[in-house]
Amino acid sequence: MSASEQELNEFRVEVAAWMKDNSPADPGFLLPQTFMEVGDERQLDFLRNWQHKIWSAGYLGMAWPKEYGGCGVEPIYQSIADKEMRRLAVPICFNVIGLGWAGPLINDIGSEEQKAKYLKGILNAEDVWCQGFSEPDHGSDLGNAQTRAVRDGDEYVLNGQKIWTTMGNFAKYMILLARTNPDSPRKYDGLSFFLSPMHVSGIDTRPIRKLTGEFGFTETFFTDARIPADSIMGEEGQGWKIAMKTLQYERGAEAGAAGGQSMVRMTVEDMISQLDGVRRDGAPVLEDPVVRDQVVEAIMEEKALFLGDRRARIGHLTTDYPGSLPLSHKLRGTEMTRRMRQLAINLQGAEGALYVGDDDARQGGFWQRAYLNSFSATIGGGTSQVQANIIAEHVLGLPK
Amino acid sequence: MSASEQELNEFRVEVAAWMKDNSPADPGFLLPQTFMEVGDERQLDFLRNWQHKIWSAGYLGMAWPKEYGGCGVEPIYQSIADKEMRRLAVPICFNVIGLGWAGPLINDIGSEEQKAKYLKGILNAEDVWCQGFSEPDHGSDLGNAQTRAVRDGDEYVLNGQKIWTTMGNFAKYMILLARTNPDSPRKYDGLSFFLSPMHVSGIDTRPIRKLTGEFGFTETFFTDARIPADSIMGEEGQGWKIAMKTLQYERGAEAGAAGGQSMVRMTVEDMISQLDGVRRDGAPVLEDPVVRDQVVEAIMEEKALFLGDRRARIGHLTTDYPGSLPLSHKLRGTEMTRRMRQLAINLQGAEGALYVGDDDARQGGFWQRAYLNSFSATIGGGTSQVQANIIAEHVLGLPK
Amino acid sequence: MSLIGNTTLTFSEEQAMLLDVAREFCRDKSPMTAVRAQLDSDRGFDQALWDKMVSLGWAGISLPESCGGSGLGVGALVPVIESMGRAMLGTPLISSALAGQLLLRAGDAQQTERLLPNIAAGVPATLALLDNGDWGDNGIGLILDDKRVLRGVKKCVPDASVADLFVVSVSFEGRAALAVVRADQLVAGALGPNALIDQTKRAANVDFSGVTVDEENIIVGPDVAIALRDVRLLGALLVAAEATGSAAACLDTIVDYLKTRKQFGKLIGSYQALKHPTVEILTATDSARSFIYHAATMVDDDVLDTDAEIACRMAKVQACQTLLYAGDRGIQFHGGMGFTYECDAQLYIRRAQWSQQQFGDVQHHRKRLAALLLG
Amino acid sequence: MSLIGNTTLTFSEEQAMLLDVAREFCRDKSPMTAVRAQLDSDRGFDQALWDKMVSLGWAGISLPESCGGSGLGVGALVPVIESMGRAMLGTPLISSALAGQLLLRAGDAQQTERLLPNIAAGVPATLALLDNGDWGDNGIGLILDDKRVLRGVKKCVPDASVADLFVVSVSFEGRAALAVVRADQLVAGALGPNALIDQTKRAANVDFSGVTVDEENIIVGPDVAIALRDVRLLGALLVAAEATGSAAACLDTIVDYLKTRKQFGKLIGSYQALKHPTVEILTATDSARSFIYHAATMVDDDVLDTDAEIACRMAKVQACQTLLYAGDRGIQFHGGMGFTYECDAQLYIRRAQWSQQQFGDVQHHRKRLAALLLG
Repeated sequence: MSASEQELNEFRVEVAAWMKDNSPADPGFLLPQTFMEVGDERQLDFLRNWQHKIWSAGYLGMAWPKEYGGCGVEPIYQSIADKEMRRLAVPICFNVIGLGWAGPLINDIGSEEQKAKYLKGILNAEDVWCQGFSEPDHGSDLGNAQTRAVRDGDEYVLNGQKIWTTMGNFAKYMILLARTNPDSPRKYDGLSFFLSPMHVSGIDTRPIRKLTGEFGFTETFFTDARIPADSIMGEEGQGWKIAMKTLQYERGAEAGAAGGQSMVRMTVEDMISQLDGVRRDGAPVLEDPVVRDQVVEAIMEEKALFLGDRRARIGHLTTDYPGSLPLSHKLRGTEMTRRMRQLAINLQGAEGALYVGDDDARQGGFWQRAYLNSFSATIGGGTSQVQANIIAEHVLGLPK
Repeated sequence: MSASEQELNEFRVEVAAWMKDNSPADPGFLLPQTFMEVGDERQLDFLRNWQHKIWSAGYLGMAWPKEYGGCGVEPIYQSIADKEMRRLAVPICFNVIGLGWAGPLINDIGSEEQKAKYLKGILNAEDVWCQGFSEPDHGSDLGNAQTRAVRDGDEYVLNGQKIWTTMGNFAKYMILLARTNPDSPRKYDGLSFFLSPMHVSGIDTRPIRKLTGEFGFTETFFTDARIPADSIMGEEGQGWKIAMKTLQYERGAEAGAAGGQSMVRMTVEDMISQLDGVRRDGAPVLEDPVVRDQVVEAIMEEKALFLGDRRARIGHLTTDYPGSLPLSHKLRGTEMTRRMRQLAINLQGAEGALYVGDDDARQGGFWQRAYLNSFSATIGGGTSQVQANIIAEHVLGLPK
Repeated sequence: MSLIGNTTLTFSEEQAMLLDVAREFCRDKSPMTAVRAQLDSDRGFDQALWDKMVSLGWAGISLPESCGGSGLGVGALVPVIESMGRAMLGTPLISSALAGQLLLRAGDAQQTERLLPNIAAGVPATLALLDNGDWGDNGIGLILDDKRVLRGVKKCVPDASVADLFVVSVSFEGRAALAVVRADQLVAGALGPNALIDQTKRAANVDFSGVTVDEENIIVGPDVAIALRDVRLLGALLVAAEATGSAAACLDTIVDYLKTRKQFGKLIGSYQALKHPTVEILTATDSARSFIYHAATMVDDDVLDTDAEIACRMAKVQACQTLLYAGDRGIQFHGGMGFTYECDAQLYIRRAQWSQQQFGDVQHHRKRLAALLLG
Repeated sequence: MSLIGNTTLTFSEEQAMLLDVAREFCRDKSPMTAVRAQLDSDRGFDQALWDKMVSLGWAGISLPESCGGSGLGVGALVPVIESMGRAMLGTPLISSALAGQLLLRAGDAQQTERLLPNIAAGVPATLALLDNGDWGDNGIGLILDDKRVLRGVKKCVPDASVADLFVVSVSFEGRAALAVVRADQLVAGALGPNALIDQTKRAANVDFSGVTVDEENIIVGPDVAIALRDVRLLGALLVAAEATGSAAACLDTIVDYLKTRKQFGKLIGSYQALKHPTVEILTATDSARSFIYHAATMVDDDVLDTDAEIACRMAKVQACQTLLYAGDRGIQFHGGMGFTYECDAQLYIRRAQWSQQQFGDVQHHRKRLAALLLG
């Protein structure tokens, strides 16, 4: 029996009220814009507390089973809570790999033991999760992962190297894509998927400094590291399929994710708001006709993406090149974001040259940092160039 | 002994005066914007008369030897005459393949017989020349030309097909790239270069209608066509080298071309002039700030090209990626032209939807036609995409 | 999210049916050979085909049932016009529908009941709005004097040579008014056909001088200015719908060529230099479709509200930009073939110039969007 | 061709020599390791290196021989600054040279003869022009009162912490004037160092309040406004020269990576998706170089004429656009590596933001170019 419109509305009001009352004050130090820049213990503790608080209030993992820390209600509730968190621009729920990737996967195909072991810790932020997919020499080419996992009795022995491990230095567990069979004729078939512990001898991490100057990622080195054999998800050789499955959950609570916001809200409206008080030729910058033209373009780009999501649900309006809208969403969204954030700085006038740490910097250098961070999305998860190939080949049917 | 500044200035004044006195009146029918759209006999006769008149006055082929119809003076005189023709926007000198490609080549490496036979007819416009390089299946891939030329006694027998033959239906001669050795290990080494007569049994042409609606090109079909063996330039197998050589002459009188303007002047200044009287929101279109911004961009693009030509002559300022400026000139010039002409139409308001033949069309639809024609340059002579490859590989040294 | 604003996008069963029928109809009845056969014709379309379209009810889709229409509203026309744009099928449907809308929105009951049934029945009508090349000029140059006689010329009146009825914006006693003129009222030589860059379209300059307008055919009052504004927005939307269809067809044409043409020994579709811009055309076309169906959702028979105005203008901007880009790349990517009249790419690039200049170009609408969105 | 206008571009033997020397010097003395070693330093440059530059005469290149300079004019600085930009070498050279130009153009003989020799001898100077973030605001907020006391703050004064001399735009008796302030006149805490996105640069907000300006260090008169305008144009030119060098270096960095990094079994430089935008960076950088050396040709010690103004503005527009594009693509094309602080691409993208915002951004100059070119 689904919730009535009225019930949902009441819930929305309740969440909003709770968020307003409980959203933490500015801690006086730099907070991450995304889960990819938790650089120190202070930030980690702050975000851990905040996620725990949201979970305790019952606004995280709402659609997950009660016995594993969830609330067992319809996903629509979580979607509403997510939207309110987004709207009210509260701090992020940082344990994203757990909440949006590992957790849903365990929920979907994990054993009872696995569910009991992992799910609650993901939600209450006790167990930080990280992801080990990318490798240094195969950035856009996940299927080519070379990190080896060799079965030895009750254990797998890991050797190799991962990169772009978010919070690798804080994480207790990693979802890991490793090669169990180097001789398989199709490279994808040689991969397996693990829920690997991180606090194991032979697993070492080294923080990577981002172009923003902050930390948040690590490299992860495996040197004869031994993990229990039952860390594997599914069977040997199913790694690629399972890894692809985890990507589905990103789409929100309806798709199985626990919920929470993984990044600070930065809409085109926020971009425009930050220009309050910026002047050009002695007048508000938004009165300049050329600036207005650029801003309208940015608004339309964002609106087109929203409208595309709506249209994607209408079967009759998606018969040309089916799959086009969902498959191009990442490319469009991330490139739009990059352009919009670059515009944000360009329009700031002389203050555009300031950075995080300057009192005069607009919103503490928020947009400067955001622009530099935007490349994590146009590069990570398949560069925009690779995305365009995928769309060309899979949607338009163009030759490889 | 070179001419003094004063002599050259006097000459400039003399040419300008002559052009003003002798430039023909608007004939009342559509005149070609370039030599690539001489579509009917009326246009041909008009342009033939005009070129003959310029030549008779001594302003064409000025640097070519006197005995072959030239004036035997320094090329700087021809450059001055060319600039004046361009500045005064007189009609074009249409016999471009003769004046700018075949003629200089014959001057350079032709025998005395060839010079005596061909050069004067090129200058006085009696002999129209065309070019047979492109083939239907290898648009951007000249080196792969498949038209066969087989030596048979005193003749070569031609079989195959060429496309994009300018004025093929009017031409008496063709510069032809044909394959004499299909078995040569390097495809380029199998090609030879001919000065082929066109009025020969087995050579047939079919006019191609351009996207503008006009004619000017033909397809050329060779069916056991026999041409004299001494039509060959150089030796068998030197075709590619000679063809590449002809491209050098395009750079003007100093490089060996006979002179004359091959296309109607269309600078960004002309583009702006055509907007006289166009209004947007009740005011002159050039008062609109966004339009102004776009026009400034167009002006800068054109100016950058001019400045690049200047800088290219300064050794010290061309040590990074040598060859960059000359090798990218075609790509930059043709793409700039295309964008500028598209802008020309966009700024016309409702009249931008009119075309050649409409009394209300701005300058008789000049810019509409010019925009559509601009693709001949972004496609012909190596598409912009191929040009970009060439620059990437030859200038930047990027892998193929 | 107030700047992004309304993002409603719904699609009714009627619209779905119309889309299916129209796409099939256009594909079957208007293949490229048929389109090309009309390029040099006087009328620009085949009368028998128009009659079939009328018999399908298309001329009356957006008119009220009381006037012989289907009462589905102008949003229901969008899938039909998009389908026609896809087939490059030129007919007076857009002109007639907009003339109908203008009458519906500005006329009184007597006028709409008298005039609209003919339009719904397929008698071509058109609207004459342009006094000069400037869509941003709000003045009206055509004068209706106190003897009800017209004086002046309207520019680039679409489908003028086949229209039976002209709905004409006029200046009457210093105010915007509408005059309805029958074709048989025009003096000989009143029509000066335009030579259009888009050869699938027809338009003419129309000299209305000397025509005495029937008293009952004069529409005055405060609704006129609002109706004129709304019909320009609806015009922008329908042109956007058509341009979106044409962009989608242009994309198909490009994709087909990229899959079959070889250069340097490879299918040219495998080169990223062609592949990636083609993806851009796809995503831009996707955006255009989203915008036109959003706008179709937002418009109805009432006065258009701000959300609807924003939607129509955005649709026009996105669709025209997309087609301008697709048409331009369409020529380029066809290489030498693209430079020929024979290649269909030329149809799209020419359509792009036409669409861009109907009811205001991209810049025109973006300027107004800035005012609506940024104050 | 009056719109394209002056296209003079000459390069003197002196410039050629300076270019050779500067490129070699920067390559040898300022490798990336040295640049990186300064990123977190207070001063942002190595004093010993600066001393060497001074001994090469760079601090006085653009100053008259009578003041201890080489009398080569500001155009001769362009190859030096371009070379420094290429090496990402930050020093007070631009600030000092511009402060010198401002004194030279506005000061009287007594003032220039007194102040310029120090600058030529390598004592760092700077200019304080910005009262707020708006380069298009012609008002001056810093007040010099009738007791010669300053009141107010200048924003983002480059190299403020190392400058011995500040040339400050002030409002004096309601008119633009200049005040020359020695570092030792500043009160404690007057400097509020900025955190800049470009870590090779240094700047500070400077509170001049309370400083009493020596009478001989006040510059008034009609030349001040003209000198201020000209020095902003020269500033635009020098920043453009620097940005052009940085863009060229960014291009090199990209090309190197494209030639060595493999993905999907191929060198990534073979993919057109990377190859063609890299060609765009090349041609844009080519244009930027042409514009800066054209502008270098057009400027001299006299009041800048319209051609020179156009040249400086175009140089700024082209160079900044180029570096913004190159820096952005530089990150993207380095993939995951580009996302690290360790990768040099970050230096260029940060420099791009800095350069864009010095002496007016691209839009600022394009707007003024429109006025100059189109009326």
